[in-house]
Amino acid sequence: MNNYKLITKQNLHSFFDALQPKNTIIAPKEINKKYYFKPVDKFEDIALDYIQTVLSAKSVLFPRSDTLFNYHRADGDYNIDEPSPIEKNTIVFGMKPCDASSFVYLSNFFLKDYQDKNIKERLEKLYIISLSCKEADNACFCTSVGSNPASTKGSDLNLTLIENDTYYVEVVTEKGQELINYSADLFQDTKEIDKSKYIANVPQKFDVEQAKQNIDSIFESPLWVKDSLACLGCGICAYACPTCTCFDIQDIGSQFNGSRVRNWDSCAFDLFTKHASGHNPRPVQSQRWRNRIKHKFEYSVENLGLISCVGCGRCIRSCPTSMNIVKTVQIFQGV
Amino acid sequence: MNSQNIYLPYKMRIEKITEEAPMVKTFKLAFVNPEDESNFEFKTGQFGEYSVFGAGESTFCIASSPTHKGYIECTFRKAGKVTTALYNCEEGDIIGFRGPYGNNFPLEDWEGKSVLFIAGGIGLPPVRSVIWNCLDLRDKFKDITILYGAKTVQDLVYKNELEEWAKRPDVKLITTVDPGGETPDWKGEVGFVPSILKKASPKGENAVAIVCGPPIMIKLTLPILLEIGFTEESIFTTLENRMKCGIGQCGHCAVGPYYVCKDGPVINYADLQLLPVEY
Amino acid sequence: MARIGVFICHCGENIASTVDCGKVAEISSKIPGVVFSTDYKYMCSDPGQTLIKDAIKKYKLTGVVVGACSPRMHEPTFRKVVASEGINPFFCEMANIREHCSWVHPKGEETTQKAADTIRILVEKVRNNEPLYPIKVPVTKRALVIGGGIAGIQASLDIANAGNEVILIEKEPSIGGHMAQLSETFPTLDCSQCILTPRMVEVAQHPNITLMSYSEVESLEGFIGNFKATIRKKARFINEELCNGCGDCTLKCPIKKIPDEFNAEMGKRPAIYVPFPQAVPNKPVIDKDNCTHFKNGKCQFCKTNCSAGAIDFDQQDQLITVDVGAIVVATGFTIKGTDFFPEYGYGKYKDVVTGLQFERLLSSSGPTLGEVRRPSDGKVPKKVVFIACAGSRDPAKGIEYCSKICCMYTAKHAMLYKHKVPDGEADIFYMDIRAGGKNYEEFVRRAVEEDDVNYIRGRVSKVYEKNGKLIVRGVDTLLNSTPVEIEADMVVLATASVAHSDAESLAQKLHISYDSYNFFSEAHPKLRPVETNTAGITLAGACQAPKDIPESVAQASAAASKTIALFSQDLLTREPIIAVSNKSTCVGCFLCQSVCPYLAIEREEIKDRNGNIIKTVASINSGLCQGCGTCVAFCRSKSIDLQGYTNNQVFSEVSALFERSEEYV
Amino acid sequence: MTELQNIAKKLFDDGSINLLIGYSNNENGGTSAIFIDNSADIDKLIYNENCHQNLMVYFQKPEVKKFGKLAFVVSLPGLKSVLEIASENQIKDGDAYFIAIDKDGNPSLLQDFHQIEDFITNNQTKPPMGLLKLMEKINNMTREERWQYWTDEFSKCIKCYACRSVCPLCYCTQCITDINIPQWISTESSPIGNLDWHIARAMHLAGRCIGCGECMKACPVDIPLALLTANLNKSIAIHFGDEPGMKADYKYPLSHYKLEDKENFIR
Repeated sequence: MNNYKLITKQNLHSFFDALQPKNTIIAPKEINKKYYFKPVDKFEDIALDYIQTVLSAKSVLFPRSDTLFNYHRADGDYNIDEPSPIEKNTIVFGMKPCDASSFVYLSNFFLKDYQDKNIKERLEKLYIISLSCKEADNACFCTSVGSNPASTKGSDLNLTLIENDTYYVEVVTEKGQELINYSADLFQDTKEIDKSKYIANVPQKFDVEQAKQNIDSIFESPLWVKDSLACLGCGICAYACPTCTCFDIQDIGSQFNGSRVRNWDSCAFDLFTKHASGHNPRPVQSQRWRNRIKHKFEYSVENLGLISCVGCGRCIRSCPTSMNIVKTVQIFQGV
Repeated sequence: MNSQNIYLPYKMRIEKITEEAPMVKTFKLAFVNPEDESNFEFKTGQFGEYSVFGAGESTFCIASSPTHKGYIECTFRKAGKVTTALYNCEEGDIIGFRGPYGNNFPLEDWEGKSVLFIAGGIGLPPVRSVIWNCLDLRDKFKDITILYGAKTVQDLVYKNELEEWAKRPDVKLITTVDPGGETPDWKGEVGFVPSILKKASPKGENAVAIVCGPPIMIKLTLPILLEIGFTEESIFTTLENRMKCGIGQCGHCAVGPYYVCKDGPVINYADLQLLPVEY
Repeated sequence: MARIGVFICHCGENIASTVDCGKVAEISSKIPGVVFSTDYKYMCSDPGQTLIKDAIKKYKLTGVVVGACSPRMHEPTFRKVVASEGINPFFCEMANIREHCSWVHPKGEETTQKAADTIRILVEKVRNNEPLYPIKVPVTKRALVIGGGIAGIQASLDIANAGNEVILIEKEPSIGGHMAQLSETFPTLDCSQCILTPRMVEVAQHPNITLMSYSEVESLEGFIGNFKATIRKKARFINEELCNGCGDCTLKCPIKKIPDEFNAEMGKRPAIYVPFPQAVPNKPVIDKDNCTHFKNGKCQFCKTNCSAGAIDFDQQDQLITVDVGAIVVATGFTIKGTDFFPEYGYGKYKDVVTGLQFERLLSSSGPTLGEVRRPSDGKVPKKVVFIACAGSRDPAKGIEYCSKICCMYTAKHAMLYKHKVPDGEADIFYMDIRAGGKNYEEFVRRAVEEDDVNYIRGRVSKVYEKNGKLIVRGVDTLLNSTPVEIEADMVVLATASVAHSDAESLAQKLHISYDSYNFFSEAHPKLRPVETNTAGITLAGACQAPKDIPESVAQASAAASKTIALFSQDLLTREPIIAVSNKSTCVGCFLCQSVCPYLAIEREEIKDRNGNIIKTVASINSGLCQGCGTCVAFCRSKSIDLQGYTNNQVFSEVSALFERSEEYV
Repeated sequence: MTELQNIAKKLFDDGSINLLIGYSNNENGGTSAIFIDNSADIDKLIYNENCHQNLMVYFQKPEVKKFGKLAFVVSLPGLKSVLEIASENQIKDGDAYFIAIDKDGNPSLLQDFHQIEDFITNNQTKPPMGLLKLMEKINNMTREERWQYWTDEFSKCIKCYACRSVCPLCYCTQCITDINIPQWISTESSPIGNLDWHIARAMHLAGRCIGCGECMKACPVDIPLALLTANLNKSIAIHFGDEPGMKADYKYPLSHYKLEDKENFIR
């Protein structure tokens, strides 16, 4: 249903002002030269020229700690209440195309067999305005996983800065049109434009089909150990990743009052698979690193038909020991 | 709200607590809300998430048979935070349960065959559900043999039921304890499960075997089963990876692309060999 | 399955007058897991105990919480009750709702609520308790007695007479202690040496006693029943085997003017000496610091004159390690030194002396052979002023306690002086007269009434010299605080009794606690007055606090009886409240080892099947561990737990406290 | 071949080591750890001012330990962590070789703790000015301001535990966060749950932290974690006059009693 529009930077400001009162707007914000998604209420607070945020925007759908229900003990019985549904719509403003595409994966994953209520409610009220990349860095590799810096996949609206402080707007979905309708007169109709000259050049670093095949075939290899010696098993890569979905379920509170909460977890943690008996199916870090890589490129394809990596490069940028998923894939491509 | 919160547990009242062995208890659980009970259905081999409010959830199988309506039973060993909290529960307390999850034993496929159950220690509870299911549909199966072993006499679970099965003419029950675990009045076998199996050597033709117990027992039992005529497809076990959600999302139980909670826990030996060794 | 019974004791009116016991029982009945709850007037009484036993049977209880007094008193009582019904005694907990509630709070709802909360957290603990079993350790039936004064002598003899081996060590060359220095003893005025020396000889001759004089404790490790003590036997430069005690060496020594410690420096001694004629062992010792041989290597008079050939200048200190099962600490006391009384002129005026020095002047074995002569000119003093509480009971001097023996010995001194110098005058400045012992008050009265000793109630502010006389300036508080000045020929100070200067380091070596005055601390001031907090170590005599002879002897016998009782068992039963380490999670940082006050943490190597060391972990010696829990607090990986007070048990108590639901109000 | 590479080569050639952990340039223009198990890869070994990671963290990693004899390229903070873990019985003299890099970037081979102690004494540096300034700023705050400051900082935490993973002194095989009987540290990332963790972390490092700053560099949300431990170290130094990472037989001040310790607060 793509239709194409233009909006000036000034009008974008007005568009924001039109959206802001009725919606919760999450946008990248600069804090000490790093970028984080934060709720914003002023257009000026939004960072429009950034390469990547430290953490992805997945938490708008799948928060770090998500309350599943609250319980309260009374007369030996328990009352169970579900958290009240969110009222406002949430708009993520200025997310990068790679992140936007992660929402395609996330919604597929969480709604495939069992409809996760929390996620479904949030998804229904979620609007994504993505911003094509003017710049990229060494860690970016969206083009290697079937995407590009101006992809509209997963977006409701996509903005690409063209010339004269003007944004080329692609209305990708009905939801996108809904947003336009807040203040349609700020937009000007146009024809389809070739965005390629306005966007960053992200060189392709590996062939994803080839990579998948290589990774598929190798389970036992000394390369897994060699490649992961530096990995310390912290959870940054999974926590920063827009498509990592592993979680833990815990009760917070006492036997009288409390909540059952879903917390992020990471398959890099050594206790992730450990049984109560003490047996651990993945006792060493190389096995956990292998699981992560194979999950991204092999297992999720088998289960959902989708690669669970969008090439945002966050895991590479944030790894304290410079572990590099691209390098790993390249190593196996070279096998 | 059009979608249901899959994490909301059924409230279950603990009707009866049986101390089976040191640190092992069986709970008989009844639904607090009658409509939950009428909506609830499960098949043998499936499991659930049992929870103590304030302590969290823990995964184990439903140890009763679907043919026994109106309640479910579970048997667990006190090990972690949740099982300790469960262990401390009283009759009449309310706990949470969600499920059933996972696949089940393909009982329909076994009709007309002999069934051999092999269990070790706390591996009997999942098998017990199948045993009762088969016994309640006794006519559909040929010979039913149960081989159950534990470290010591004290560690044998379901002692009353073992007596009951021993008395039944249509069941062959062999119980064994590890050398040194016997008491002066112990009348069963003494020895490890694999060697007792070899000694008994039930026929593997037109038969299925269900094996559940500690990994080492399973490892040593399989070659003997193959030796006495069972095929890889006719040997079933149930996997016990760490699980959190029960619905194939949290990632804990993943063995390669396979989710034990969704694609398992019941698996035959042929399929098991296709999985990466991460269970 | 936890089925807990709650029993609330009224303690007569003690608890019931402040706490609504019935209500506490009622609130407790609502706690999950509590199947029976009641209150009763005296739970510790026979009917009270029966009530608990009956409830255990009737309700098939698995745990019991008694809300009553301090567990220090009745925990053993109730644990026995529970055990008699076949429940592990560690499933019985006591909530102290008397000391913690009724005695410290006014009557009211809040106090009742606090009592209910206290019960509730202990119910939570019982739910998390585990069965525990007593620990058995063997006993070495040999005692170490440290200090050979009257207390050490008495304790040694009592223990040895019961058939046990004793090692008695004394840091001075001879046993005897302060009592050997005394002339007569109050209140009977019998000769101190006459009653003491037979005991000293008995020690020397006792087949069960090994006497090690001139020896000190170097270090101690181990635990009750199983101590290992290292003793430094200081070189006395005499071969004790060869020495026959003839004394020739001491006579030939050319150095003769060393102040004599035994005579409180009122007399002189040679560099090789026997402290006093009745010394046990009767073997000399060379004072290395003052001996010419050791100073310049020239003199050998003693050696050449020793017919037994016993002088050995090359002798070295020896370190001897002994295994002992129990230790009696009887190291005694000392008195405050010269620098302590500038205002009394002590050290400045020769005729201002301490009580102990005066004691030597009175003694027939003393430097004046029992005649009272003043140190300055040897004249018989005609007027002697005694000052009691010289230092003691004086917060300004930092000693707030009463030295206890001074009132009595000052009365004795004045009395003996009057006996020896009938025309002399004895004045005593005192604060109070503390004569609370058998026949003590009578003794003081005798001094006043029969021997005409003049008691002046008041403090002395200053002693100074004027025209060759000592002027004692004080006040008489019984005469409207009239200032008084007395001209005296001699002044005797009843100086404060204090702990030895090395008491602190000895306490640290022995791992026993001590108070702010460095006196050793007893385990309980009333109920365990001879034990220390370290099991197997008892106290006797003035090392614990100032004491007179009868008290020291009584305590010595008490310490001996504790030791004998300990030795009457072949195996010791200990409460299992000890730390245990989790060897699978321990990473072996040994922080626990550095903080353990009982040296109970050992290193254990974990090896694989081929004998290669995988890691070294902390392992706790169940005999040494006293269950203090310090290691638990320090362990970062939480690999140590204190049995009976595990992290989880304490945590569950604290959590229970914070989650008071409206159900429990 | 650089001097560093020469030293490394010699260690391989004479069979002293099976694995050398050092730095190399990475794909993204930075440096990262390199694990060299044969002398052929030695030409990748580099050292420059960008090589900050404290490689001693790998000493406890099971898959690294498996190699056998190890050598580490270490600068001052790394060497301090060697002594600190030595004082905590995690490494013994002779367990590994250390190629120490001095202030000017020159390498030298240190073989025993004594040499390391001397090296550290001769190569002392001051903590970075930025850290000192921030510490001063925070110490000048009122209690309330300080509380607010740290509450704000901790609220950013996502509990990825990278601060723990990169710390060479966080070597417990069972971290306090991994224990749930009792649940010491609440599992969720919430203001209170985060505070639980950071207080436990800081206290577990008090008087032990050797100030490499890895925790702070690893933190994806830029919590100035090193400040907490630096300030705790400072307090301990004021009261007990000791500094971690200077001696292999360091007596941890909070667990060792010394006669000169102030104890007026006890009596």
